[in-house]
Amino acid sequence: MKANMVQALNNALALELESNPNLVVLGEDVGIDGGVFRVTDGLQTKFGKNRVIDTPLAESAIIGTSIGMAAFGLNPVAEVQFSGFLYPGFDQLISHAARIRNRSRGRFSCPLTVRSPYGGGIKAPEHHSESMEALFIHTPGLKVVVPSNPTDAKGLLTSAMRDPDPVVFFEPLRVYRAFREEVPDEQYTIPLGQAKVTQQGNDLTLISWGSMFRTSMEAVQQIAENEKYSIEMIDLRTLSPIDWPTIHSSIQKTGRCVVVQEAPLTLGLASEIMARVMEKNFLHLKAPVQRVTGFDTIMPLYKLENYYLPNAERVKEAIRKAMAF
Amino acid sequence: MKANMVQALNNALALELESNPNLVVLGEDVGIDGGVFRVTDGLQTKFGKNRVIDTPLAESAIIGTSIGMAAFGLNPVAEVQFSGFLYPGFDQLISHAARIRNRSRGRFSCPLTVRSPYGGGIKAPEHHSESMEALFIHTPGLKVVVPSNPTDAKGLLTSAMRDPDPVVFFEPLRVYRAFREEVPDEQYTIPLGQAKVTQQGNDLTLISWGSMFRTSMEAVQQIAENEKYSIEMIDLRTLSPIDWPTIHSSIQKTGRCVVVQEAPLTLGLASEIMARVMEKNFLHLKAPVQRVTGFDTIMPLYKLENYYLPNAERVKEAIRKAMAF
Amino acid sequence: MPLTKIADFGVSRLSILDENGKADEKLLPKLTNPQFLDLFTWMTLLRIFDDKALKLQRQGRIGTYASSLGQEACTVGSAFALKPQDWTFPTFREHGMFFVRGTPIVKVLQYWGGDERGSQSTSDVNCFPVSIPVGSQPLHAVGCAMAMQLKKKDAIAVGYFGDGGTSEGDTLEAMNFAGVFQAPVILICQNNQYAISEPRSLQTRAQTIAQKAIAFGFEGIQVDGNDVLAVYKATLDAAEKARAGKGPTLLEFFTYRMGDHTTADDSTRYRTKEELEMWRKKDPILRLRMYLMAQGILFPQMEEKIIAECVALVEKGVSDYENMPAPQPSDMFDYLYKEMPPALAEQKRNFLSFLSTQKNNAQPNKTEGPGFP
Amino acid sequence: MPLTKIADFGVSRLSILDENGKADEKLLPKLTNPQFLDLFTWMTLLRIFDDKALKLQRQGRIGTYASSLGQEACTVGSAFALKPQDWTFPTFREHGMFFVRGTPIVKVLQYWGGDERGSQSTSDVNCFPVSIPVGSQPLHAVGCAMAMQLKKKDAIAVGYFGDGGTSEGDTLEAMNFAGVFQAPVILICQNNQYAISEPRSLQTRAQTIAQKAIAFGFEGIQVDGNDVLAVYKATLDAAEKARAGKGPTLLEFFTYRMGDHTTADDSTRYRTKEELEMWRKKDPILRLRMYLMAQGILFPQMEEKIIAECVALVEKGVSDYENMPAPQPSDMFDYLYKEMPPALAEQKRNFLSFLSTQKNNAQPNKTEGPGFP
Ligand SMILES: Cc1ncc(C[n+]2csc(CCOP(=O)(O)OP(=O)(O)O)c2C)c(N)n1
Ligand SMILES: Cc1ncc(C[n+]2csc(CCOP(=O)(O)OP(=O)(O)O)c2C)c(N)n1
Ligand SMILES: [Mg+2]
Ligand SMILES: [Mg+2]
Repeated sequence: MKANMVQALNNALALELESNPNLVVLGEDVGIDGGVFRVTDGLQTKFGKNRVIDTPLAESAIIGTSIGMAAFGLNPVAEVQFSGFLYPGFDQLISHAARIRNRSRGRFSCPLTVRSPYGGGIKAPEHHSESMEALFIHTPGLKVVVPSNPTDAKGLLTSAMRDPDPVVFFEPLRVYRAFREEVPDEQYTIPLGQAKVTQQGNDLTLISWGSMFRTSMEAVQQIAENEKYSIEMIDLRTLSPIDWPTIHSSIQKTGRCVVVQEAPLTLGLASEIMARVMEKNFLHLKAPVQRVTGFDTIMPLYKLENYYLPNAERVKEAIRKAMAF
Repeated sequence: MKANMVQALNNALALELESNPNLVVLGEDVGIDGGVFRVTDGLQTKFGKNRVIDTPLAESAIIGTSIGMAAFGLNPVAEVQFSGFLYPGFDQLISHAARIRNRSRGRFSCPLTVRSPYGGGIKAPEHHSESMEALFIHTPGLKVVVPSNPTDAKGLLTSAMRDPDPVVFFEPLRVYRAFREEVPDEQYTIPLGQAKVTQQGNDLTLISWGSMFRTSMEAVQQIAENEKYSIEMIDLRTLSPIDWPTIHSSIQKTGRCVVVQEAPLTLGLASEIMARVMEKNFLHLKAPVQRVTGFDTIMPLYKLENYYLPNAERVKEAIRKAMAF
Repeated sequence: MPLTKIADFGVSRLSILDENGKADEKLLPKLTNPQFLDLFTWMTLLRIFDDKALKLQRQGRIGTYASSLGQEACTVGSAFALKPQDWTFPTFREHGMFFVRGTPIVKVLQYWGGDERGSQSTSDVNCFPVSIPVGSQPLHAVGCAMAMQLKKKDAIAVGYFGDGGTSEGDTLEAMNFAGVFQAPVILICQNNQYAISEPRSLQTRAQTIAQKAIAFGFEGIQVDGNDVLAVYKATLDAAEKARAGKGPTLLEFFTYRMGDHTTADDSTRYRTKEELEMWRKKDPILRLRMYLMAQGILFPQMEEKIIAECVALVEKGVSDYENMPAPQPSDMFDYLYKEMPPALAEQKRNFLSFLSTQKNNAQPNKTEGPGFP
Repeated sequence: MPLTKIADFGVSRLSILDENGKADEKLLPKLTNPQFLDLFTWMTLLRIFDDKALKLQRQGRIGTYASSLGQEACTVGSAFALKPQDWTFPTFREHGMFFVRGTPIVKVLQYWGGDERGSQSTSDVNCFPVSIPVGSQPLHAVGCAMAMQLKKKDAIAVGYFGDGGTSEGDTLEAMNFAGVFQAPVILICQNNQYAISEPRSLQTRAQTIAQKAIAFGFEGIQVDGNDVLAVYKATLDAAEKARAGKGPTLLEFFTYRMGDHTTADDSTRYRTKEELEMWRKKDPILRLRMYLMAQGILFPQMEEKIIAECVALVEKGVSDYENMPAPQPSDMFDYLYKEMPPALAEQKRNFLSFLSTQKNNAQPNKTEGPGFP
């Protein structure tokens, strides 16, 4: 089928609701409204109010009750309406979802997926556009996934829903309806923890995820017109756990690296990539790893958001800097 | 006076309550009980229930009402009983304390200090021992401070209480009563954002903060017995904003660096230090920066906590590795 | 001592003007004729503004917008009962409150136009800025009220939230703190029957929102939220009580959101025409209009004049908004801290110098359309 | 339609055994003599355990410990009313519940001895593990109850919390979800009058905790928490109601924490001897003992035997605990994910190989003494 990311996610949910009787979808407006971005459109009509549950407006309770459900035989897929609204549920995620397996020495577990639209670029009001994935990557016990296209979105969400541990699944808002592509009709999974090398290259490794993958692609296409760099592109897809072997072996080949993230600079995921690259590939590095990031400031209201977000120009500048070093 | 860190902090609070009529202390058990670690001991008796306020057991409300107070002329100093209990108040910190100045284009501000005991090493039960400072360092709009000794604790807390912006002030549990030292009687401040070079050296820069500063000291003392490395020690003290010039100029001199943190490895502050060092001092580096950290796992209950915490042996190993590279 | 009743509670509802504009004379608040007309004028202005804002959004001149159509009495009546020194803490549906308290229309448009300067408001208007996380705002009102109490100021605080907002732990914690500290605060729930698509019945099993105050040991009252006189009186009474040191009040304004949740919403997905029609009859402006006409306070010519003035004010606001110079990229950095940390200043410098190398400082990203639920 | 009463609510208190051990016969639950004796035995065991645990803590053989002295009726009576398939969600003061439901003493000691394996409990005992963040646990109970409901299981969930816990937003959100989904759950507040140093009056202005249920549209009852028969009956009734699909109940067990908050606390700082003396007279064990003696169900010789058996059980638990091999450093890594991610496996490998270079795998840090509030 031809599908944008919203449709691909909807399809993944529908197929999994069909095949796993223990799967329940819950959240604010996920029922008759189909979610404010329509990712759960039509699911309640098809699967009923016991499977697709409109909850009161309380993120901590959505995640907290999901933990209870997950420990007792269900596979909850909780929607948090924007990633900025994960914070009220932060304690439940950190102190419980991420810990119950460890706390109970494996007796209980939390096969929970928390879906949340994230990132900027759609003129949303405040608290709807930031990219705070680092908070969850830093938290032991969680997994974190960010797809960059409809096909990956479907396969990764299916894996997340089947994962025995809690997964925070971020859906880049800017990609939701940005394009459609051919997505397989049947159910399939894309394993968590595996990055995708979407383009081979020898001069430089370009790492990104989510909407920044598209921005990076744009930069690479533009730069290819004049400069003849051979760039290896990695779409990280899973941010926790990270596919380090793919990153390291690429850098061992290229010796140069640029990381692009929408998140603030300080302690965004790029920092960890730079740290590990230094640890493992110090002698392979021909230039310091460059990063293109949001700023250490609040994601602005929409009149300025396109200044905040990394764009192809900034990525190209970083590539040139790495190449020129 | 001779004081341990608890006493030095108590003294800082008492002096500031005395000199600033707008300062209020609030939190769970801060009143007659003097706080569960006695940091606020005696303050309610001396300054009354309007200045030292026992609140209901609700961290989000403690921080949320503090924001209201701070915007309207008070300087609240909120105590959160252990840093693991900051999570229920996370949304108020991230979405409001850190943002109100920016959101209102400077019309409102949040001169709030959130004090919280943090870190391991005192056999506390779960959720009482982790070191999650990275979450707050990553959040734009907050400042983060961790003192390593009574004298700094007093001066830094006084600065934090006078800072026009929200400060998360972490008090390393393990240092609270670990030792006493001569602390000046009078009020004084130590500026936020300034690291302290506690020992000059030429071979290696050793960066740490809080209780890990003492662990690092121990390692340096032990290693000095046989190996004649000249180690420059930096006690970071403020983790946001960081004193980059001090770090960079030290590394430009030494070319080698070890960072020691109690926090989990992935996206702990060491990652950011490594990233910036790579960006600014790539050509000065004689070896990859080494880090000694907690693990990417939950801080264990107390029978295993000393395995989790970095110790002098692990720090020495990292120093040797950096020197041997 | 077997099963013994140990406590009793009740919840009341205040209503003054009925749907036909007939007033309960005993409860009628003491207002002068100009004041009655003010209430009418503010509600009219708000409705005209709302209508205009929806058009601006459709034309792409502002972003996602949250209309308060049908709820005019709630924000206008409550703000009208306050003193200038009082402080109000809005969510995102209290434009009426902003106007009544003196905020220029241009500021409200700026906010919805994605320009941070709209949130600065004006320094003589005692409103906290709009913020979006549902349920998080009432705590600020309670904190402000505690500050007023501690500093012995003759000011109270008012925190607004929606029916959906009552499900958030923060709102409930705010009620609890208000009760414990007997803070001079009014907690106002605009119960407009919906939180986006979810009807009130999905938020809570309680029959009323007002009864939530019982859990925290203070008074809660349900008020006909489409009756501006009841809203005004309930707020005034609660404000007097707070000012007298007698603690907080929870006011449930029972009303209805006549429009979509925001311009990003389509309410036909989840509610019926019949329901809308039923509520249309309870229109708060119509109701006051009937009363004022019957009393001879308002008459058609005067109404026309009021409407024309309101239209002109709104048009002025729109042109002020559109003539406003664009916000500067450097604004992103300048208001985070009182003193900018050096490393942030470096980020700013680098970015501005990068921008200066770009054609016309262009923002090369395309933004892909509004999406605010 | 002026100010109209639109809703009425009441709160009741259940009490069966008075302070002199006299029972209200009409309310007396139907229990066999062995069951009466079981209640007595469990409470006795719990008290002996508590006493022992305090000693172990002082000797440094376990860490900080939270005693439940004085609250024995609450956890024993409520757990006794449940079926094995039901699920319980404790805070950190429900040792009695763990024992009654079948948890070996050694497990409870392991937890307080800083050994994660204590939280694993045993696989046939339906208890969630202890966890410390106040107020965060009731949501798990509600989620479990929703799962039971959706999966049409004949099981209910019970969530415990303290009077302090009622101030946390999470507890209140749990109540709200319980009401909205009519979840088969019992929310039990052990109102022991203190949250560390803060008396109940600082937590909430509400006269009772029970009335908090009114905010969420279901029933709340206050129960004499030092009366094990009232606790048992209230729990049994609420459980039957939940099982019948009639929704949640909030039970406020009105009791008193006779000991310090934990071994890290000194309660003489904040409360009077007189208060303690007053509550000592309401001792839950004494009260049941008087009743059972008067009924001829218990007599001195039998009591001695029960005590001796409890002492032996506790001693056995202690020796099991002390003979338990130490947890392994590798345990830190092994239970985080079902499948260990490669980078974590690398951390583990590196650490274990580092340890193997150390003398006797020593933990070279000193731990600087307990500090659990
Ligand atoms: C914490 C949080 N969760 C979710 C949202 C998304 N959201 C915006 S408005 C809204 C509904 C609010 O309903 P209500 O409180 O009744 O206010 P109303 O919109 O009816 O004025 C939701 C779910 C949000 N802004 N904040
Ligand atoms: C979220 C959170 N904040 C603070 C604490 C520290 N703390 C541990 S127990 C306690 C008091 C709890 O009081 P209550 O709920 O009445 O239970 P009790 O101890 O009386 O059984 C506090 C403040 C905590 N564990 N969790
Ligand atoms: Mg609403
Ligand atoms: Mg208590």
